[in-house]
Amino acid sequence: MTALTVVFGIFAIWAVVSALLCITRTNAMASALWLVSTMFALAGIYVLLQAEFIAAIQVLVYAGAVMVLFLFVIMLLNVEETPREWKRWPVWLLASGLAAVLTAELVTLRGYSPGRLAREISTMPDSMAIPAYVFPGAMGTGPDPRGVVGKIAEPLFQAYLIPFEITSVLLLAAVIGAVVLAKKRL
Amino acid sequence: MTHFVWLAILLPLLGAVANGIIAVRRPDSRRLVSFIGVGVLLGAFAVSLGVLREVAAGHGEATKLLLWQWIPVSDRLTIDLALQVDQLSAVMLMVITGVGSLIHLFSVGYMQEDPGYARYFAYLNLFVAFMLVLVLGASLPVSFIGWEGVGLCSYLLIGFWFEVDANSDAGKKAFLANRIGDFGVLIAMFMLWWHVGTLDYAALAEKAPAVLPYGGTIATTIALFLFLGCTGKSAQIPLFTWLPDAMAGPTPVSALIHAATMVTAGVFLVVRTGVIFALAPVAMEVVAITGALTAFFAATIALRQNDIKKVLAYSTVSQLGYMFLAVGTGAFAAGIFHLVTHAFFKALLFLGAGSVIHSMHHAQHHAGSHADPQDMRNMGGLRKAMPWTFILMAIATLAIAGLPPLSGFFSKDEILAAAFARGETNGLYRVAWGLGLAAALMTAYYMSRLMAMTFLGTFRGGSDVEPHLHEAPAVMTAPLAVLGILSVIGGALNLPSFVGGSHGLEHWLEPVTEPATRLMDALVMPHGSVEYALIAGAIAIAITGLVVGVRSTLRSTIPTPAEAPAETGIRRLLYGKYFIDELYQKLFVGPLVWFSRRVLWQGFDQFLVDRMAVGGTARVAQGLGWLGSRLQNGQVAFYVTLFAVGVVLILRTLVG
Amino acid sequence: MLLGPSLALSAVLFALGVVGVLIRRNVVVVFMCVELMLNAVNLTLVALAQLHGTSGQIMVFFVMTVAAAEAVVGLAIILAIFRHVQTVDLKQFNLLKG
Amino acid sequence: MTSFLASVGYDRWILHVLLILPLLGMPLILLSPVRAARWIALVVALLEFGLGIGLWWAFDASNPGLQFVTDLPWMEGYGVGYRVGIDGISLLMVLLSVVMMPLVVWGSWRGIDHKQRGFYTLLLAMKVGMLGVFVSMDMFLFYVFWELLLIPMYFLIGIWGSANRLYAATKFIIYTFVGSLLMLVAILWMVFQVGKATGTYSFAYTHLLDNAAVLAPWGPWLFVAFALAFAVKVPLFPFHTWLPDAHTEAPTAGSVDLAVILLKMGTYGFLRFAIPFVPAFALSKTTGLVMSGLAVIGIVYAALVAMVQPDLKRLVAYSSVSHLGFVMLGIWGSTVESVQGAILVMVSHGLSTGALFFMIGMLYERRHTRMISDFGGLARVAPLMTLAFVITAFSSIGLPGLNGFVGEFLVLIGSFGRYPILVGVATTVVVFSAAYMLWATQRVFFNRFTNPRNEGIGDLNFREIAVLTPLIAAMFWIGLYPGPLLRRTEGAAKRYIELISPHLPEATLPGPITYGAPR
Repeated sequence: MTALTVVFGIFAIWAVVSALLCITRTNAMASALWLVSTMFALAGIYVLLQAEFIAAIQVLVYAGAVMVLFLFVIMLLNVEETPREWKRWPVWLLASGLAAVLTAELVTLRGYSPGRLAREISTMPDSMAIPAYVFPGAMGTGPDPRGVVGKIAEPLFQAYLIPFEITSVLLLAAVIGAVVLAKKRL
Repeated sequence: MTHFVWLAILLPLLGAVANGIIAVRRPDSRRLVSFIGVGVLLGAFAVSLGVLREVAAGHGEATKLLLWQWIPVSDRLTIDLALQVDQLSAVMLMVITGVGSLIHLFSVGYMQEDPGYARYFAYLNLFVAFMLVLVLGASLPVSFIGWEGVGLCSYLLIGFWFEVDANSDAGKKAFLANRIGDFGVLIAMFMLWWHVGTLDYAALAEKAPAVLPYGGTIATTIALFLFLGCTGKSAQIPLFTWLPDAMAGPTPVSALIHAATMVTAGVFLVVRTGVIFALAPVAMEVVAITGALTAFFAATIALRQNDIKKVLAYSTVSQLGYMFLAVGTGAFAAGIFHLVTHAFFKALLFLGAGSVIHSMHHAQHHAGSHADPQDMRNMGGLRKAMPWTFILMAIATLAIAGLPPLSGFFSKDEILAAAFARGETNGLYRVAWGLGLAAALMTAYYMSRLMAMTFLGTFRGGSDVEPHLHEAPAVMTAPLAVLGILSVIGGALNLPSFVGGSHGLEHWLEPVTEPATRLMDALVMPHGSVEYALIAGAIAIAITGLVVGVRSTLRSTIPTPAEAPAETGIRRLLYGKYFIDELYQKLFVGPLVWFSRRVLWQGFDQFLVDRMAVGGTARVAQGLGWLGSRLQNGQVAFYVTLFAVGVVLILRTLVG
Repeated sequence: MLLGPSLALSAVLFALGVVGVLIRRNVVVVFMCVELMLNAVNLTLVALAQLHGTSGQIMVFFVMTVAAAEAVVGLAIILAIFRHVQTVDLKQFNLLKG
Repeated sequence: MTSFLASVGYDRWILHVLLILPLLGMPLILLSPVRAARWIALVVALLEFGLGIGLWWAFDASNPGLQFVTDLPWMEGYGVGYRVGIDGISLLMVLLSVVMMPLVVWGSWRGIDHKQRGFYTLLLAMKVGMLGVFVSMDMFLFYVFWELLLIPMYFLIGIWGSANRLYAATKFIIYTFVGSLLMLVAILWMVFQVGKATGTYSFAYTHLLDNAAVLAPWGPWLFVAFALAFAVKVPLFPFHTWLPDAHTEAPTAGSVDLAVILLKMGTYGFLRFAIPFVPAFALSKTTGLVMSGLAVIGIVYAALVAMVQPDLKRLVAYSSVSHLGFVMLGIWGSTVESVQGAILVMVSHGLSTGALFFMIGMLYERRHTRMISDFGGLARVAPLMTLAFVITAFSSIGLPGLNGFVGEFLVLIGSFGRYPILVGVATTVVVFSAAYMLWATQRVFFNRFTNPRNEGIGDLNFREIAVLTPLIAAMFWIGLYPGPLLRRTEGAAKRYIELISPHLPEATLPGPITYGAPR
């Protein structure tokens, strides 16, 4: 039980509790804020997992930009609380059942230990082999010599340059799409 | 000349093409058509004469003439388009081109006013070409070209006046009956090839005895299938019903195709493949009995027919029965002998009937009468108007009845004697002989009845018609006269020893028939007192039949068709031809058509496959689609639920 | 190494997201629950990136980009539909029904 | 001729040119004015004919293997190549296609009066597919061409067909697609298994054939998948019910192409693929009995059903089912004779049925009906057409001396040793075929002239004579002198028999004794 684990535990509990509240608050605004809270918790966990850059943009982009968008929309719609926000109990039952099974399964998947994964990857046929840059052999811990941003930037602008560029097209499309959809008349 | 025998085929073929073109381009060039139509036949006849001379001078060996490789399919099956010239084909050549020329000549007069004159000669020439292929073919497939080809021409010529439905029907019926027979020939060919390994006549004669065991099932089956083909082509029981209907064609056609040549092809085929039959005694018995039964039954039907051509048609069926009786007893030469003499006198009878009909038709046309020109009840006393025709037909009648010294006497006597001889060892042949004898009596009766109804007594067709009756033109009577002479002297071909002859035809054909006869028990012909008794009996029967026929016909009053009472009892049965046509219609044709339409087409195809199977599949797909569309209720939540369930299930397999 | 616990946490968060999608009727909230699930997946990727190098983080980067785009378009659609039916109740959103 | 062709390198380019020419013609037609469409199509067809006919001389009959072979890489990573070549069997089919091509275009000269550009474009597209199917020596390429054919045919029926065309077109496409999808699965499976066993993943026909032994364990599945695709196309009883509808509703050109080429693709497929890949299963006693049994049922059944058809075109369609049954019987007869007969039936059925459809089309153009009962006594007003129809009808029912007989005779005599009873049953069709053909001929051309509307029907015109004459001439040629044809297929047939002979069960009858006929 290292300190790391303890901190992780705190963040984990924070995230789960926030998520629970997010899905159970009747008020949409409250839900949204609890979601923001979850995201902050996750950002903390990212830091613990040595993904500092991701943690930063989690806060900036997700918690900041995307969620603000949600809040805007909620306010824009300005709906009263829907008379019956909750679905009937069979739905609850089904949802909980599904969630339980899903959790169980996902947790079991955790059984894919690093060794097992490596073994399975090595026995894959060549045709399914994953290019070398996907696994640059970095199993080591400790700070990366390239720095927090550098270790993301290098692959991002080299191996993943084309996908990266394509995301710009994606974003452009999203912008245009949003304008087209949301405006009453063009 | 033997090497140019293909000319005999080519000439009529060219004639057919030329006349065919004329028929399309300028159907009115009758002179040219007559010239080509008759000319090519005379040319073929000349070739035949040359061939005959050379065969006579030769040493009895067959000449095989390879024209080209027809179906060279593999090392073991190569069918050559080859011709075989030997004694048998020479005889057939002479009959076909000789009688054929006469009938062509007769047709010039008979068909003169028909709008389809050129077309008629095109068909007729084509027929001769095919018939020659049939008899000259060196192997079964080559003969089969002719075999089916003559069927085609027969179809076309029976339905020559196609605008009358009944004529087209008759043509189709003839072709179908022939085709049932062809089925037999085809199967026989398949079996021969697989069991003997060749379809060549000469090779068959050589190999078959070595390969096929005598009396074995295989030989018998092959022979019976071949014989099925013969019953179709030669109108024997059970496939004889087409021949009387075939009289729908022009009368010279009936004379050439349905009396003298094509219908005798069956007899020819049995003789050609005699070896196979000789190896199958059971098949021989079947051939003989079928022949005898056909001879008998057809003769009974002929007793009560009123249509002059129908009488002759049944008479032809009956006479063909005699020929099969002959070949069935192993007396191949006797069969061919009767074939030849029958060609003479039956062609004469038909042509005579043709000129009678021609005359009747013209007279009725002039008088504006619409009575049936072929119905003998409308005739009578024609002897005065048509003396030549009368005399010549009378000769033919005596010949067919078997009065000595006319040709029919010798040939028929030979057959009956052979059947009697076989009867010594095999009772079945005695029965056949008895049937033949009875048929002879009836032949004499119905022929004299025909003559009496047509030429004797007084004219019953109306006084307005009578003055217009006239003798046929010379172009028609001349062929009749030639045939008359041949009918008288035809017996000389094969004179028996008791009149000092030497069985000329029998010896002539020996090289052809020898391989077959060698395999069978020798035929010990009756001689001495038995022989004389048989001859005396035959003559007595013929005279009795003739006298009774004439006298009973003249004594009774003959009602015209309009006022004739309905026939009753056995007469009705005979008049209705035993109702075999109706029986076939009810038993085979009707049910088959019904079955095809209701069960196969509408039942199976349309209902079971289309509606149930194909339609059912479509319905199932539609149903599934409906279920699927129920899932698409538009509720996103519902979709997500399904999605989640799917994820869970997929993960389950990953985890498990 | 926090791989195991991280994956477990991500599983829990993902399941919560699913539950949220299933039980809520407000379309905006449902949409937020989808975002929650995306975050859970991101967590998985980051956790595994620890093991396999930075590619996982790159993936997260892309997921975020896509999520942003998706949120924009999705919300625009919600707006458009809202104008049409004047409600955010998912039950009334049945335009997809054939 | 041969040396001239060799001097221009004919064997190197001919197959490609045949495939490309129609492809070039298609955009040309679409881009040019409507009036020019049929002329372009005709010119392309004539070019194809003029160039393709050289194959007859360039083909080396003494070489039983593939000729004019080209093997270019295409999608190398997947083992797909542009591999083409022909042997004696393909040769005849290719020749039949190029010969029919101008006739089909010219035959539709007047019948198609709307959307001409589309029509002729599709016609050319279909030609590419047809030729492609017969020259492909790569399973992938073959499949592409095979499917390529369906689309134009679908539209030809669906757009230019008669009243019930949509039903027929849909039925056609569903039937054929279901079959061919299974074939795709079989092809992929084959490539995968052969690849696993040999290490070379390739769609090349020769590669697959050489290593067909490894496919034996999946014989039944592969055969069923292939057989379904091909049996639908043949069509083998009981998969035949799409054919009468498709034939009846299709425009003349569609019917002719369908009869002349498309149906042959099925039998060709059996001969080329379905049997050689899995001979042990395909030729086993049971399979053989089932397949030849179905063939014989089809022969007799279709003839009987044809007899009672009120629609002339439907009658001929059923007669096609009957004839193709002979091909199937010949293929399973598995002797050199029967296989050669089967190939010959494929050719001669194309000629006679093609001519029949042309003539029915001519009647339809004049009277806009195909019902037999609407006609009668036409021989008086249209003697030339009657002549042509009667010749063709007799060729169709196998009158010796015309083309139909030779093939059927060879099929029957060749198969008799293996299936004597079945052949016996099949032979009865000589009666039934005569029955339906003659009955129909009689009711259309003979009998009393009952319908006054037929008065102005007119005889064949020059164009129609020109379309029919080559066909009828070919009927006589094949009927009387099929030797040159048989010699060209003999090598391929013998090779095929050698290939399958280790897998043949014992014939029922002892083989014919080799007997040198005296010359």
